[in-house]
Amino acid sequence: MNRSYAKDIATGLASLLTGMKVTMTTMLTKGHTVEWPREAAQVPLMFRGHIQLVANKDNGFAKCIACGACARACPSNCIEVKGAKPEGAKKKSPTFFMLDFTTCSLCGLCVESCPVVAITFSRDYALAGFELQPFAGMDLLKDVASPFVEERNDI
Amino acid sequence: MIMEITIVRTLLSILGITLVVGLNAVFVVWLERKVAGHMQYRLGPTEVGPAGLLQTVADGLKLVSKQIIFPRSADTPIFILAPIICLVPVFVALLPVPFSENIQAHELDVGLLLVIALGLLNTLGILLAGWGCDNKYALLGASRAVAQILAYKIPLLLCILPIILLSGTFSLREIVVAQDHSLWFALYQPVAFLIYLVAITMETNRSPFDFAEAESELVAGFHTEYSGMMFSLFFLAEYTYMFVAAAIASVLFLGGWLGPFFPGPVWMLLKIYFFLFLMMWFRWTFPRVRVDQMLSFGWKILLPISLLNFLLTAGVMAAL
Amino acid sequence: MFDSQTAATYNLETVGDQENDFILNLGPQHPGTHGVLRVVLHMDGEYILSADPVLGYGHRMQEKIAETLTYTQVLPYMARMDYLSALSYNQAWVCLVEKMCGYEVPRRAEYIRVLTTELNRISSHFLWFGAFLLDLGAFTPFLHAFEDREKILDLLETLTGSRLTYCFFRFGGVGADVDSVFLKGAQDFVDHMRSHLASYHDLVTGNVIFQERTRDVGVILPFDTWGYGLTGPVLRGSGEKYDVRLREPYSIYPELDFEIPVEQTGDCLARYLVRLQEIEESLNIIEQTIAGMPEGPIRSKVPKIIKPPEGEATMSVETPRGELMIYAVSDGSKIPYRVKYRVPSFANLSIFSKMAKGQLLADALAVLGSLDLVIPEVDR
Amino acid sequence: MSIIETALHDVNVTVEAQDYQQSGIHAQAEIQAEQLKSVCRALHSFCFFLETVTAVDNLSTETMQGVWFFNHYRQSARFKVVIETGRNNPVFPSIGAIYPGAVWHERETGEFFGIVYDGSKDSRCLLLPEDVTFHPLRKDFKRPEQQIAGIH
Repeated sequence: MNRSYAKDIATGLASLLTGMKVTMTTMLTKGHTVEWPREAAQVPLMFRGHIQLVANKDNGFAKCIACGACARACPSNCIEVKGAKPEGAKKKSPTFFMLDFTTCSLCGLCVESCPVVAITFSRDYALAGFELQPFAGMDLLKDVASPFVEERNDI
Repeated sequence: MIMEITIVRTLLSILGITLVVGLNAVFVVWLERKVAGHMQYRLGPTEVGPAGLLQTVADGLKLVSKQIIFPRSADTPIFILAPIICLVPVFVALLPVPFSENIQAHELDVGLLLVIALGLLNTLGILLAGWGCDNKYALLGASRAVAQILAYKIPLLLCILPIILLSGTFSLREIVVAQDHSLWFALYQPVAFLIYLVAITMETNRSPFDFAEAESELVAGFHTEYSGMMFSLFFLAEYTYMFVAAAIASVLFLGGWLGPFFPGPVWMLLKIYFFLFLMMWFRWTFPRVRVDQMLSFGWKILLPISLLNFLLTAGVMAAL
Repeated sequence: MFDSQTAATYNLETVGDQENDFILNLGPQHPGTHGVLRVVLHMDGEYILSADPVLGYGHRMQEKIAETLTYTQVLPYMARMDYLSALSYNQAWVCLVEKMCGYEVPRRAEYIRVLTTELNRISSHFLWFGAFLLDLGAFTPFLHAFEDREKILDLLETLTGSRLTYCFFRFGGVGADVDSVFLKGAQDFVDHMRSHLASYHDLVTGNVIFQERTRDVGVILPFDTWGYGLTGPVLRGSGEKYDVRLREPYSIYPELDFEIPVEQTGDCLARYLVRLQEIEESLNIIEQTIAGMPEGPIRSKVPKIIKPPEGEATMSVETPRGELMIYAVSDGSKIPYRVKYRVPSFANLSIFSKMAKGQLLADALAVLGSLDLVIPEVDR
Repeated sequence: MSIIETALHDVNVTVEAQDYQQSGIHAQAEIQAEQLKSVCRALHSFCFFLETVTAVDNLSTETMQGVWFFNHYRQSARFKVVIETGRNNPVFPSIGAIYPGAVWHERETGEFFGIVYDGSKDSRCLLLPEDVTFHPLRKDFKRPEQQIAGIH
């Protein structure tokens, strides 16, 4: 019998066994699966979910001054801000802050551009839904108080 | 009286075989997914039933409830016939398989021959499936399946022959009995055992020889166009076929139901699932062999070695 | 499926008897093409007579989009071309604009850029490794590679906030500073991979089936390389030691000590080996950047509205797939006048029809896998 | 003498050195359309690889610039070749016979700008659908709403 013929078979067989050893070792180690939703997923602090408005610590109102820098910075035009000056206030406040999450690419340019750090990323990662509408029109003012919210509710 | 016993026996056999086929499929698919999962740092199915055991049942129910799509240009009779031709022979092939001294659907003097012959029908089913659905991927898959038959079938037979020489019978039960007072034949015939292992992997279209359905090349190979229940019939046939091949392997080489402490059927099943596990282990470790490489492997390595092994065995037997 | 009448509009070279030709339409939905690539194959049995890639299923007209957005707004779009090496694309764009405007970048920011980009390169190579083995029919290496890739993604997520389409670099710096936890995590990953890469070689590289499937398959001769403009590991597998990090060094690469792995044979195995060695070299680079991470600011002051002076500039970086060159023409306004992306996968794919000729179908898919294509990058 | 000048020694074109630090380009040459093939042949024989083929549409000067980028594997030498022609029905020679990789670049640039690459053996659309009648990267391109709607 040819020497290299037998040798090829032997080395081939050995290489196959080496591979099988790797899979067997893996099988005996513990899996790394996180069984979400039975276990909570670890979300890092920097996690970029959809954006949300930051509330002012003093009065609980949104810090946003409705300058529209975020809307201008957005590459996909998914932010719409309207604001007005409440009576007696120095700064404008948002009356309308709508995010179209369906076109948002989570780039963070709006957060970057905000002059008063009034936008931040949400750490909400379980965002799946059955309908488009809640995502196409995310009313960010819902979570944060605004001097105009009650007024808006009247409409 | 004898007539009635025969009828009862036949009915029991049919029931038993159906149960074996069904439960085996449920268990093996679950096992395969578990093995695959754990070999890949995953968990496999966990949700349905204890440890996900009923996952296959749920999947089966889903498949049954799905619409069967007939391609417009398909050859409908052949399209329908193909999965049936795949499945029925493996049912029949379970007839002569002995699970213990007494548990056997039908004792045949030529049981081994029957199983080997029926094994070829599986390829016919694949060919029909590939041809009937008028899909180019399916046709390629089917032609691959047909092209490889001889490459594994001849070494397979040449591996069985030494066992026939050692035991002197074609009956599966007799072969096990012949191992009762001697060692298991795997120890007499390690080369034949190894080649048989490779050959049944080829025969059952399992990875690394799964070119008939080669996912990354042929989408799903011969069953590309099959959906719903007809797809699951192929699936059922594949896993039952694996079961039969493993059962024959344990009868031929590992002494069938023989073993200490446990009753016969337990040993038999243990051995069968040992083989099935081996085949899963292969599948989840190796890349796929190319068609021509498999052919040259079959003809240039398996065939000469198994032939040599057979001649050697025959020579030694004659000398003794 | 594809009947011969439709195929005729594709102006295929007439091979043999047109009536009886076996035309296989591989893709755009096919597990072996990794994305929406379609290849029209003329076949004789299992042998491929001619292959004609049909592109554009994922085409988004990125170059036109860039002409409608400001320089800052283009940045997030960068990650959407080659989503597996988003940071390389980030780097190309920010470096280009910095070059045009003459912005300074603090050294710490340069180190962070290189550190994260190399991590990204490893994660991209891991995905390629898995996908290539998937093409060869092995599923387990895919998830083994993903297991380690996951560690990188987790690490980068803590820094950048996203897992795949990073938008992390900024003009004149980076978006966030690394902390000691991140650096320790990166060092742990390097140590883990150094020992763990052996299991990749045990599982795949040494495997006789793998060797048989890749050796002498899809050989790219050195003569073809410059005609088709090949770059990256595809080129280095054919023996040419060309790497943008070496030839046109940018950032802090000249100061770092690393090798450019080269293989001579030009087959699928050579490309595979080059990439696996690149993983090791990237680990070296990462370790050096961790050790040499200087203190200091991470962003220099740049104007809010970026208006590069009139003129043109090119910037090329080495992505995991090869040389990415961006050519931008500015007319002095805040919107680019013209942007051209020279993407590596595009050139690397263009040689496929030449390589596939006369191959078995299974080999052609192995070749396709070994080219490491990201189809959205080709289509842009 | 740089490798670019060495390569183009026999071709009658003037190579202007560029500020590499500023632009990333080592040299550029504005040539006539007839010269392109001989330039490419000279570059190919010196193992320059083709980086890309593209174009720049100048609406203000009513010109179309054909741009070819070459680079070298062994040393850093990015070379830009420019040919200028009118905006209406621009035609450039195809270099697909010299650089086979150029065919795809030419197909892409051709469909984006409405440029005809003369002598190309394959001028089908590459990235756009086969039946588009517009050239999106031309500066006078207006988004054809109906056609866009028809595509998807």
